[in-house]
Amino acid sequence: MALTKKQHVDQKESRQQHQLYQTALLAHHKQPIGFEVAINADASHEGVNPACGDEITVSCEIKHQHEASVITAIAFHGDSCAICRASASIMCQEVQGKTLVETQVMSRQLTGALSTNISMIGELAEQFSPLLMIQQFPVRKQCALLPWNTLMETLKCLPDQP
Amino acid sequence: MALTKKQHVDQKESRQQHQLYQTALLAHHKQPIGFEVAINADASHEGVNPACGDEITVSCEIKHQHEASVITAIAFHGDSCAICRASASIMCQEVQGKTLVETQVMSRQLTGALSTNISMIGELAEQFSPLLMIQQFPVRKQCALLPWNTLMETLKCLPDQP
Amino acid sequence: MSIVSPWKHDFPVYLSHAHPNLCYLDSAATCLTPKHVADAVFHYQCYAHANSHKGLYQLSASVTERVEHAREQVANFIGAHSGENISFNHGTTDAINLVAYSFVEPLLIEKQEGDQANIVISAAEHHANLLPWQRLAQQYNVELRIAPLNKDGTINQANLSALLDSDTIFLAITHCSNVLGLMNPVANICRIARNKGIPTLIDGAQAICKGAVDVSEIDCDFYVFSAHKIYGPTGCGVLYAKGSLFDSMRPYQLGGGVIESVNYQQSRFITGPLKFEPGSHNVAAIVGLIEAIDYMTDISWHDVNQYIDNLANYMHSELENLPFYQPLIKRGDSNEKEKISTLVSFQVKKVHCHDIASLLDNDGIAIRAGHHCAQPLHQTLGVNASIRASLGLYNDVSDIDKLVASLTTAHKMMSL
Amino acid sequence: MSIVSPWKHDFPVYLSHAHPNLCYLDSAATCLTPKHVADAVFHYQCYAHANSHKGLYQLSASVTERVEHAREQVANFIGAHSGENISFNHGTTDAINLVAYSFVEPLLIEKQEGDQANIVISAAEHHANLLPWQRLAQQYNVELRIAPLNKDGTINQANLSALLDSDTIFLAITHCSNVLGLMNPVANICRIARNKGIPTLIDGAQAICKGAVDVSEIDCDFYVFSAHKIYGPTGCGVLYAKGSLFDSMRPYQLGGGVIESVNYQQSRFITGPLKFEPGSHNVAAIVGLIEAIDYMTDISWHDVNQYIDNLANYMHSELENLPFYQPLIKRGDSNEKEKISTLVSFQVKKVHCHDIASLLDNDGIAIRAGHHCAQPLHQTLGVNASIRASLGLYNDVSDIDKLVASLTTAHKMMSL
Ligand SMILES: Cc1ncc(COP(=O)(O)O)c(C=O)c1O
Ligand SMILES: Cc1ncc(COP(=O)(O)O)c(C=O)c1O
Repeated sequence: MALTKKQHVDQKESRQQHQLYQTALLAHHKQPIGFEVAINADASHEGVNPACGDEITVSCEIKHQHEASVITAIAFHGDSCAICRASASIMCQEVQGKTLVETQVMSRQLTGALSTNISMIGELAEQFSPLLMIQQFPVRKQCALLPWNTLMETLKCLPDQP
Repeated sequence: MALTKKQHVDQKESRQQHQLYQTALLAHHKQPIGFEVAINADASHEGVNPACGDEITVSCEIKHQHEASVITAIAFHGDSCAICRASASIMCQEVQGKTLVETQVMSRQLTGALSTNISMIGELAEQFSPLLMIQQFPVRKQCALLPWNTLMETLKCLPDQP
Repeated sequence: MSIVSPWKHDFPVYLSHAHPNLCYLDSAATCLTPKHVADAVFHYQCYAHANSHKGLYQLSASVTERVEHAREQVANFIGAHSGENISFNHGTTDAINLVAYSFVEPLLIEKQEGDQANIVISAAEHHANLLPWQRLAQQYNVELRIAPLNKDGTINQANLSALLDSDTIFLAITHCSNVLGLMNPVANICRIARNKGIPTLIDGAQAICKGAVDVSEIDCDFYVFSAHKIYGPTGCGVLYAKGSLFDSMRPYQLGGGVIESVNYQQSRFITGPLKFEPGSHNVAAIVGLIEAIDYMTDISWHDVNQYIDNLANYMHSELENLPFYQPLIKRGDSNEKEKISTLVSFQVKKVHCHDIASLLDNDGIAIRAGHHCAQPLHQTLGVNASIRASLGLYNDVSDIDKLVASLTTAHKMMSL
Repeated sequence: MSIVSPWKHDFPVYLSHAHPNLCYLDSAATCLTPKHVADAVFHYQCYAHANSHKGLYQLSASVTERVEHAREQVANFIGAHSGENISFNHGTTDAINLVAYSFVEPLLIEKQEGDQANIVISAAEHHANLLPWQRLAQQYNVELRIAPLNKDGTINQANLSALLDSDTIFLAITHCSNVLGLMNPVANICRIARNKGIPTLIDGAQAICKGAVDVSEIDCDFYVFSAHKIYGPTGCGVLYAKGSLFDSMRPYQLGGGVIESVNYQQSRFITGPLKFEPGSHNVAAIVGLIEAIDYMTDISWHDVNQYIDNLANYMHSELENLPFYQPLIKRGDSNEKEKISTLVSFQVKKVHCHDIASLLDNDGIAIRAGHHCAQPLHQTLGVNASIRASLGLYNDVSDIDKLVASLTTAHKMMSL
């Protein structure tokens, strides 16, 4: 018998938690991109999540290429939960080689998606798919956003851009 | 059919309030003894009930007779509720001609009876019968005790006794 | 007007096994509780209780969400911009003391030695909106100015305006006096204050039960009220603060949940309304408040207000017919809508208020006697105490008729 | 030990239509509510609610009597001399802030410029018993001294004693840490302080649920706790003050019911515990607290404690078998009765506490992760956060077994 819509939702809900710590997220947690990587940082900043004590430091190397500032290298370190670590890892993967403007847009999109429960679609949804289930765990959103908030603070520390 | 004990109590309870404002008490309220009577006061004191704003001033004339200090005249005035007025009236009736020591004992007995719910017996019960029902209205006890507390304060104002 | 209040059956206290003959006329002190609210609190305690804002587990996360959603609902109810402008506490008294400590005292501390300063309140304040300001005024040796009242018991705007000057650091007035009952023109008053750069607090304890409060329209800096005066449970109060005022205020009580980080020697505090909610939230009471608001909205504020206003008119007319009736404030002839007070404070000629209350109690009438926590106002009006009858949505014509009959008997019995 | 807690069915949250599989291990944060308590609160709100201490009518007089009787019952429960030593407030946090303002700050104000002074607390305090003292210390520029802990997590008496000197104006310590769980020897500590003339406050938030508190034996000056940590409702706290201390303290929050007389310019305050209870009492919560105490007394504190201690022993042993289990404090070998902690805070090797909490939540296990409002203590112990499991009378062996199984899976899944 096919599932009714309601049953479908119920089933989905009972699997929620595993979806939070799904394989893709765990992969980032276990082998995080950019974690404790040595780079020639132009700026770095430490972010703290007061609610849980997570600490993360994000560092960037910025180059001026074709009229724009580009993140040529990015790394992070610190003591944080798996959600935060995985989110930082995905962040490092995605922003490497992006311009500051592109990075800011991406940050705003992710923050918006997580805080307003608007579904992510298209490319964005693909890039951040390991984090999508966090929408259903409001208390953990801050964990996923900490790397991004910290990156935004890091960029503010840059010497003025042309 | 005779009333069972329980029924008796119920009946009694439903008549409680009228018993509070019973005829004897109303008589004192309407024609209070010692109210606004002019005496040659040796001491007087104003008492206030903060809970309801009642104010009463008690004045006494004291004489030394047969080795004891005796209240030879007593009066009160002020703005107060019927319970307080009636209690003051009964007080004036009862302490007139009594020694200070007798007065203090009486005050203590009445206060004790009202605050511990111990039934008054014998002469005391007779003297204070209009006030007896107050035991069942805790919030009004202060009204009945205000004249007595004020009298005790008045006596403290006396020049030292021999 | 229907003979029996259409909402009376929502209040279990009137059930036959409880107090079927209760004639409750003390809603200005506290409202009786509708079953909806008691049920919601019961349900929360039994099935949903956990610590909010601290646990990661679902039970706790749901409670957190409930509290945060409650902020939005309250904001919506009083026309606030957002839930971020709403902080929960334990009652109007708690909220006013908080503002005194967290917002006003720092202003006084800032003042240089020798600087003039004053705080302005009205002559009609409840002790809760008088004593905290009196204490601050004494402590910092500044003036506490008292705005006088009009003949109808409302605050005199012209006189108030004259009291506000460049040394005024705060204005705290009641939206509606709990003794006199008419609504003050707080939007006007706040405009006057704003033009002089003076921050304002409105005590909404009595006004809130009319359901039509709009803090954005009033444009005050702070608005406070208690859940139990709007058919909610005891133990919950609301503090509204405009814009980002919360962030500029120092924390009040300190405890769990207000810090971003702390070591033994120093602390960094969080921002937002949570900064003023240390320790465990009284979630049961917050849940009850929301249920009360929902209940009232469902049955329609408009219908309830119309009903109570009609009943109040009947009450005033009936009482005015009694030869021994001495209201603290005489009703004007104007029949304007805003001029209907749903409570009345009065004396019975030559009979003490407490005797009246006791005698009425014998007839099952619950009525307040005393100074109603507004002793200076009573002094101003030249009396020690008064009797107050105040209406709720469970009252009906029969309550007024009982009141009038019982007053008549009492007067006959007690008058000298 | 029985398989299912004999009292579990008193807690509706476990009913089949609610959360039958809930494994609640966060009682140190807040206790689940027995139906008795929820019923008592419901009944009060529905059938008995009125304003206490202000109305002369029966409904109000009964509520007043109930509150005053509750004082006696609480006094009796904690071995206080009389109900006059008990003041109700909104929680432990509220109570400690009250003592800081009403009792300790005046002592600091009295100190002459340049006088030395210090306040002593322990390293194991909850933020509620740290932040108010830290603020006072900063404001008056006096020292906040931190008594260190023994290896077992209790306060080191010798070191504490050395910190107390003639400049010490107050000692505030916890009866039992909410992170470490062992009872401190507060009677001894208070004796030391008393001999040096130093007033004491004991934070009983965690100790109260053992039911055996005797403030006369401890002989502290103040003792504080919250109803919700002893199976009562949210929103009610208790402040015990010895002898006639209440009378020597200045009032804290100001509002209705605390004055003997007031005019616009000045006030005279009443005496006794009511001086610290301005505004409307949260009677519903007080009623709930009394019901909770009665419930526990009826089912027998002794039986409950024995049951929970046995369960705690099982919990410690089972956890200690796990290779990845890293408790903040290692259990000693001593099997003394007082040495059983009914809670435990630990880490899972190489796995972040928040991930553990989330993964356990998926198995219906409600467990706390974080610094549990004791951040400096965690720093002292060299960690950021921990996982805490705490027991209530509804827990049983199956809860521990679930916890152990779920921890094992989570560790396997997350470890790097
Ligand atoms: C030891 C200790 N002190 C104080 C508190 C604060 O209690 P409440 O939140 O009820 O004010 C708690 C509970 O969180 C505690 O465990
Ligand atoms: C106008 C006004 N302000 C303040 C209060 C105090 O409210 P609460 O006792 O809930 O703190 C009241 C009610 O007593 C009131 O009527």
